[in-house]
Amino acid sequence: MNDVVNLSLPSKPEYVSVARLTASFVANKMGFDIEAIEDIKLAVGEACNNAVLHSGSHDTYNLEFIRNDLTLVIEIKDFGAGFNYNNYVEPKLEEPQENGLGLFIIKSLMDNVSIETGEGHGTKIIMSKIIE
Amino acid sequence: MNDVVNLSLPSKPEYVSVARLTASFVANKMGFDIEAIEDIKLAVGEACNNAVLHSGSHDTYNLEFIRNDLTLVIEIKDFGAGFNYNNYVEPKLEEPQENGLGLFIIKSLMDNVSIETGEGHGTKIIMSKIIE
Amino acid sequence: MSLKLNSSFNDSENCWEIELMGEIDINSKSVLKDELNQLNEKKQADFIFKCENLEYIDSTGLGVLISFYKNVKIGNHTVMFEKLKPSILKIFSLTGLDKIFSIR
Amino acid sequence: MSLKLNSSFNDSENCWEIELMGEIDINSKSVLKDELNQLNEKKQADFIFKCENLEYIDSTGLGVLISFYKNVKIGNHTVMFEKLKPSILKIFSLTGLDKIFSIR
Ligand SMILES: Nc1ncnc2c1ncn2[C@@H]1O[C@H](COP(=O)(O)OP(=O)(O)O)[C@@H](O)[C@H]1O
Ligand SMILES: Nc1ncnc2c1ncn2[C@@H]1O[C@H](COP(=O)(O)OP(=O)(O)O)[C@@H](O)[C@H]1O
Repeated sequence: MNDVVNLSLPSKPEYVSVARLTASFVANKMGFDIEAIEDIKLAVGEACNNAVLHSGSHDTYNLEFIRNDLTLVIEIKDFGAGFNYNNYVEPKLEEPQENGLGLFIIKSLMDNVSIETGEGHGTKIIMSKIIE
Repeated sequence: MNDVVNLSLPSKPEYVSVARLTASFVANKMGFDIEAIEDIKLAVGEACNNAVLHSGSHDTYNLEFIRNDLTLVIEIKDFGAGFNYNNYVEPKLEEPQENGLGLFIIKSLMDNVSIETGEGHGTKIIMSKIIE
Repeated sequence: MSLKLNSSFNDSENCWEIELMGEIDINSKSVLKDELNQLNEKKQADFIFKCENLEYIDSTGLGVLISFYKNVKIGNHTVMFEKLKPSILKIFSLTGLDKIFSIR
Repeated sequence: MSLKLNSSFNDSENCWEIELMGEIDINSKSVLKDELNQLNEKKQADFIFKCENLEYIDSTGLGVLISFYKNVKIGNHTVMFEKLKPSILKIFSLTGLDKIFSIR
């Protein structure tokens, strides 16, 4: 059976590091190398930042870490405003902007990323990484 | 409103340290001093050990950290065998035994401890500590 | 772990030297932002960031650096990063920041 | 953080010296148990635990030490702990272990 760690955090900046610590721990136990652990930590951090900054919900959000033989699947789910993903545009890296790097970083660092969101329906981002 | 952190962990020894890390983090953010943080960490560790070793459940158990102004309340709940708390006897410290120190340590280190358990009904231990 | 900063003005090189230690994230970024704005108001000059003990930076931290860079650029000064850890260098490259900042 | 052990036999003092580093908990206690049993089989002697870098021990770890103590006591040897951190000394006192072990 898969090991599952569930975490629910207040939608506040100061708790995001609990999510990162948990992500590092699980990734480390699974045997990911240091580079991959850093990737996972950052991707989780970015998804949590979005839940805290953009969801518009001041309550809590959830993380689920599913340990699956060679794959780590992580779901981050908030219950906030959601957004229209069709309007999402990738950042132009030649013209650095203060914002808009989060989802790009997540997609670049993880092997598989999917996003379920809709205005008023909250956002769920599912990301996974495979041990090489 | 109170900040609440929820954590659900596989009933396996290797994940207990995630609970301890989370406990340390929350206690530290609340402003407990180093000695109190160590106390809380150990009390949480002992309660998790019991959930893993004695509950007889091989699935998961839950932790809830409730941050309450000057009081940290922590609930650790498993869905296992439970036990008859009326039969519980405190350890005799003059004759050290390999077992039986866990609940004694928890009660010694925390300000308030209550246990809800019954054979076949799982165990919930609620402990709290107040910032001095 | 949170962020620690050590700032000093290097007179001989005429630049600000800032040691970054710990994590720059959604929670600590405003500490960095405030410090940089204060230093830049005190004296406009080049900036050198010493990153040997910088463990983590996320997009909110990069955002602070980018907007600061735009400020400093107006005065025609440079922003330099020293001794970035591999994991952080990777994020600088990924996001194109290695093109706008000097890195050594 | 997990547990690291460094064991060596001190010929001049005729005792085992074991450096304990990290955390002795439900997950790492069997590492300690196996090591102690092996050393004791190799050569019965006094035991000195160097605890400067021991960060954490829980009741399952204390249980290992107590049952080991009973083994060693049979051969009339002593078990000594050096440089315990305050938080760990506190647990030793709380559970009465400071009465059965030598602590310095
Ligand atoms: N969890 C979320 N809830 C609501 N909107 C979101 C969420 N995550 C992302 N978004 C939307 O997608 C945009 C792009 O996100 P991202 O790439 O992470 O960059 P940034 O967070 O810097 O804006 C955000 O500005 C926001 O409008
Ligand atoms: N979560 C639990 N589920 C079932 N039984 C428990 C639980 N916690 C404690 N117990 C019972 O209470 C006893 C005393 O627990 P404790 O004081 O922690 O010492 P130890 O765990 O070393 O036996 C245990 O041996 C067990 O029988």
